[in-house]
Amino acid sequence: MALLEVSNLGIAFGGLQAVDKLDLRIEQGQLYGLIGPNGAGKTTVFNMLTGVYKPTEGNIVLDGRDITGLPPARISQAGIARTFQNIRLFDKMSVLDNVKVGLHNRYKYNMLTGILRLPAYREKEHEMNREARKLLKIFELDKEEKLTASQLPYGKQRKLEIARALATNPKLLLLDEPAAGMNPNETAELMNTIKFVRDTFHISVLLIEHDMSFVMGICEYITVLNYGRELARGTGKEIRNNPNVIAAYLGGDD
Amino acid sequence: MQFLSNLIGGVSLGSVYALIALGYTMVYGIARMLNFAHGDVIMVGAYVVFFAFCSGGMNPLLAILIAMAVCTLLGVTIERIAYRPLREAPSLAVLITAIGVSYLLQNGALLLWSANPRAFTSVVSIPPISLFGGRLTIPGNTLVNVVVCLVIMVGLWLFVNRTTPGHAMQAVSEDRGAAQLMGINVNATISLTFAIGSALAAVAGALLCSSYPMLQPTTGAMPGIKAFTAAVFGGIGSIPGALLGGILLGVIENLSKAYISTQISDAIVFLVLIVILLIKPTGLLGKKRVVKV
Amino acid sequence: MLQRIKTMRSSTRSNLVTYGIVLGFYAAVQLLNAAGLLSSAFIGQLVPICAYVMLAISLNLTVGFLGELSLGHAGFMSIGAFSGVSFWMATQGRIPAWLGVLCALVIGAVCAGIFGLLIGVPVLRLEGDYLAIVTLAFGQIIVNVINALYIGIDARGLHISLKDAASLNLAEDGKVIINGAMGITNIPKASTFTLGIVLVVLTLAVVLNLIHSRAGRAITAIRDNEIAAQSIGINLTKYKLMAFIISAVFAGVAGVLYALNFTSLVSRRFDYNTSITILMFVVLGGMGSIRGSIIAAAALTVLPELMRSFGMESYRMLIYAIVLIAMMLFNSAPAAIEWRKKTAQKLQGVWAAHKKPAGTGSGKGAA
Amino acid sequence: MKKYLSLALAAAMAFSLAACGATGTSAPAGNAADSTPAASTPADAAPAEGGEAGAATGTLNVGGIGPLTGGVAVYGLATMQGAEIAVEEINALGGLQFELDFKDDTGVAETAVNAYNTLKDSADVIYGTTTTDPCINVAAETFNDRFFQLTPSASSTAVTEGRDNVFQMCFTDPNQGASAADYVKDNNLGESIGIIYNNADAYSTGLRDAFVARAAEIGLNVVEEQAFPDDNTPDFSAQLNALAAANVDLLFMPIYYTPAYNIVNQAQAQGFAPKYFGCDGMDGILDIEGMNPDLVEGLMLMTPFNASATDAATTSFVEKYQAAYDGLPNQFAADGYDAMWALYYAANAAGIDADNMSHEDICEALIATFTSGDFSVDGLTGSGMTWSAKGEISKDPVAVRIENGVYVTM
Repeated sequence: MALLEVSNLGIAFGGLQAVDKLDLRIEQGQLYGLIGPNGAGKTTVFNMLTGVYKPTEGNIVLDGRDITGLPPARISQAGIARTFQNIRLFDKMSVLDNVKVGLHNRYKYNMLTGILRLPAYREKEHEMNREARKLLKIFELDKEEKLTASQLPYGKQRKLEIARALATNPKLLLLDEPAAGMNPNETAELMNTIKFVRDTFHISVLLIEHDMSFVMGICEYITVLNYGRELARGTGKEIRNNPNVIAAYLGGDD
Repeated sequence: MQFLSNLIGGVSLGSVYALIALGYTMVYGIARMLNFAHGDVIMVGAYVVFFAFCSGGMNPLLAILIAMAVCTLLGVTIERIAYRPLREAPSLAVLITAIGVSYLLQNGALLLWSANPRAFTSVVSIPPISLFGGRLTIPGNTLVNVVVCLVIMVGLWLFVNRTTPGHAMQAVSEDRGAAQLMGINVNATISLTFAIGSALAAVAGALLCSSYPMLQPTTGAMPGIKAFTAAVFGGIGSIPGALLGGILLGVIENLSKAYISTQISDAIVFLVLIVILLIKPTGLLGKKRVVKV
Repeated sequence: MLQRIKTMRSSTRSNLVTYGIVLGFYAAVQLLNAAGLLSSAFIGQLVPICAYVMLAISLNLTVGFLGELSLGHAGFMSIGAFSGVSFWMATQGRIPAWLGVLCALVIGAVCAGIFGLLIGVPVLRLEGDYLAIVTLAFGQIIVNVINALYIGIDARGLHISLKDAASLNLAEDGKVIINGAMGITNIPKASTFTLGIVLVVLTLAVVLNLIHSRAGRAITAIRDNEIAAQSIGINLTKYKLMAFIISAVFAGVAGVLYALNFTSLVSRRFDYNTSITILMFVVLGGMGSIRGSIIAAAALTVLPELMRSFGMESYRMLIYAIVLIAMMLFNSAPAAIEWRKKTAQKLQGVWAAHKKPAGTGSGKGAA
Repeated sequence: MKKYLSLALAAAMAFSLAACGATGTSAPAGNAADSTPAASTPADAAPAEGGEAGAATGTLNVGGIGPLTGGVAVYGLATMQGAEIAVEEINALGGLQFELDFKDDTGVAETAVNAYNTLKDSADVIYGTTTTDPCINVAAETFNDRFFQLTPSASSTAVTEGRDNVFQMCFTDPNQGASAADYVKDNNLGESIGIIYNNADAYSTGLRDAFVARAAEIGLNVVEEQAFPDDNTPDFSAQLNALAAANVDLLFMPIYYTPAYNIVNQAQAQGFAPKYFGCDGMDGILDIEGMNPDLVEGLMLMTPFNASATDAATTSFVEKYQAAYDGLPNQFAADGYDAMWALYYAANAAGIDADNMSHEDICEALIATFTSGDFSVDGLTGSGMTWSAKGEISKDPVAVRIENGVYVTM
């Protein structure tokens, strides 16, 4: 059974059908790409998958469980984590705390335990710190844990966002243009990191990206969106040779 | 008949709130700051009209023009000294400075003009209209207030939507940084906003005290808060919303006084306000702000 | 020990400094008072200062950490004060004073907390200035309703009226507790500076511990980015309500402390002007800075009284206004912040330059 | 128990001290009942008998408290200014000197207590506060610290209740509300009575409660009551509509003159013209700059003070007040003026040695004098004014009607 099964997904804003009759099927451990020209509805798909928008039709099933229309927090708990196109970190919190917030639903103690500083507080905080630092280390952010998130350079902010998403222990990670604003070296490094993350944490990744070499280089399967509808799907090679895609997408670049 | 009479009373009160709210919403909608000193600028305007017209015997229109000039100068000066340095600071910092300015104006007026109340002579000389054989009267002030409100509303709307400085204001209100990049002089635009808002405050002051003649240094405080309420109620930044919010606030206030209780009328007004905001969380005519994710 | 201080987390160290300021203030006041160096005017302000500090800390939780503007904090204070003091009055002479005070504080906290929950519900639907207006409205409702509220007690129990004291129809032995606009009068005072400091430390402990715990991080995350917070599974409703209720609870406790320091209690005392004053403490002290709230609350409470000593009684509030504006500009204007940084660097430079020729420094000071 | 004990103690002290005063000093210049009426009128006393010094000596530090800023500043300033006129006259006499140090309380209890704490290190007696709620709080402090306190205008019984050291210069609310009802009844002023009051104000609700209670006793027909929540409320049209609909022919207004002027102005615009009846807070309505006298023509009020009276004391006071402060004095100012003279006479009667007596001793001595029964003061706001052991004043309210812009005694 696939990890994520999306069928007939659609949403309309006012009269505008932003996404229509979309099917997606992401396997366990798959690196999946969602591409398409600007305004094709990619981020809208992300927003429906994570509960920011309620789909007007269709179903989203994660690991056998229907999560269609659940609020974002519940979807996160169900196992989908994401990053944002325009980075959304907790700017005034420290780098370490950003990740610890991500651990919120994994290491629980109640409010009173925190206020009264009961033994459970120290224990859990200790575990959280250890886990958070482990994640920061993966993204080479461990030296900066005391800085506030807004003090980080752009590339590291993107990484921190991924680290925070991973902290929620997701089954599926959604990355919205993770390589935006990075130079080729950083991009290559990011590709390795994403693969490493997938292998270490045994998760699937769905990503939106404009950098075609990035997508082709990393994604095992790709869906192309245009005007909110599926234009094509297949492996990188298939997509590259698909005449429709060349016409609508690659051709549109001229 | 009594209902109609109470309704007219409500419109009368509401038109005063609306007048203040219109000036308020300019600054509020464009500079995005809660200018708690607006009510006190109104008070200053009323004093100027009092000295020029009520005790100076000047032509009322001329007196109001002078008050507009004084208030414009005052508003722009306040903005320059107290608000502009805080343009990049958190918006609450400006709010607190505005409160400081409000204290300053009130206490300055107290020292300058004493705490003794003054009785304002109405600048309006239109006789009341009598209907149904005298059983229903519409005071001249109410008519003038409503007409002035409509004129200001239409004028502001045209200005903001049809002129270059107006477009600049909208741009500044939407996104200050982007406006700057587009070559708009943000400081000048906000100064202009304050100038217009303060000039309107002078008009509001004259008409407020024409309807309710007691003038004291604290006269502006309560109407200022009510106008803020009206502006939010109507929808932040919406010019027709300020008018509608003001009038409705006045009507609700008067009807609740008339038919529920005068002892807890304030509580009822504010309760209605809360309920309406819960149903329409962005005010009556406010646009829903869409957050792009 | 020193080693421990060095290795502890910076937030912990910062918290210790904050506690140190409060306890140091307490010790200093006790010492100076014993030496007879404090004016009656200052001594009289100690309990109100404690109450305002509590109010500022608790409001900072809503404004500074949750990031929601509240213009009705005095409303919670009012509810705490009236409920707590009503109990205090009704049980006068029936239970020991210490128990009465304790119960009054608890009752004030609980009642304010309940209203925090009531007003917290709209919080979830509204944002920004729309929320601010709802809190302002809430504060005014409380002022207005308590002004019109008459509560009396006699052998048959509690009597409540919204009209006048006569409508309570009290029996001969009954007494009016809340008398409308007159409020509660002849309150036996029970607040002391020591009680105030204990409550301040309690507030401080709860708020600081909360902020540095899982719940506190969730609250701060909501402030910084609501959408991202949701996306990592934080329950907005729960944590917004939590912040609002805790904030209200301590405002209620502060209300009881404040009210038990005066002979009478009137509703008008807790109007929007008081809410705005508390907000002033928070903003001037720096949103999200608990220490700043404490210092600002204490300083701004003492300031208008200090100005009396300049002998210009009628200019007092005018000068207060000017000082307030100047302090805001100095504290928050980016230009002023820049200037302060530069000056500090210059001073450091001067200090380092001064130190070098003296030959005592290690030479690494100038950075 | 404590209350009775302190009262008993005070009474005992009163006797002993009175005895002391009588034997220790020559005849006081003040108003022990036996002094001549001429000497007893303060304003007369000042110029005519400037050389005569009382039995009291030294400089009495009077700590004054009242709102000088904020929404009720106008009343605090009046009580301060009236007192200042009196202090000048008193000091010109050359005997006991007064030093008035007046502090701002902004009309708020907390600030009033702060002001008191600032004053208490230097003051001998406390004068104030102007408004009720701050006064209750300061009274509790002065009672504990044993300062003699005289308020010019805080009129609630809660101010003096259970405190032997606090005295009022103004009528108490119950007393005034009841006499207003009596007056209306006795003179047949109205068939259907309406009331409009400020339900957030202790003074206003106090008067209203007393009026309503008395009205029920004597069979006055109160047909409609309306309230408003704040003196800054500008609009009264709904209230006036309701009162007009109830066919109110006499409107009782236990409120201050500022909202009152708005009310009469609006009533006229709505074509509602009842007879108006106010209390002492209404005094001042004629002094509003720019006011239209036609609006208040026929308005009746009970006031202890009439600025347009032609007696020598009043004209002298009004003249000096106008010269110093630009504006007519109202009853707040007159009560302040009388309060200073009352203090002066009492100090003389008690033979206060202000420089050498502690404030506690001064307090007990003044309490004894004020409640001695043969101490009475003639002033601007009444003649033969005496005080009960509870601290309440006994003076006759005078009802006046406004005719052609001046008060005419009814």
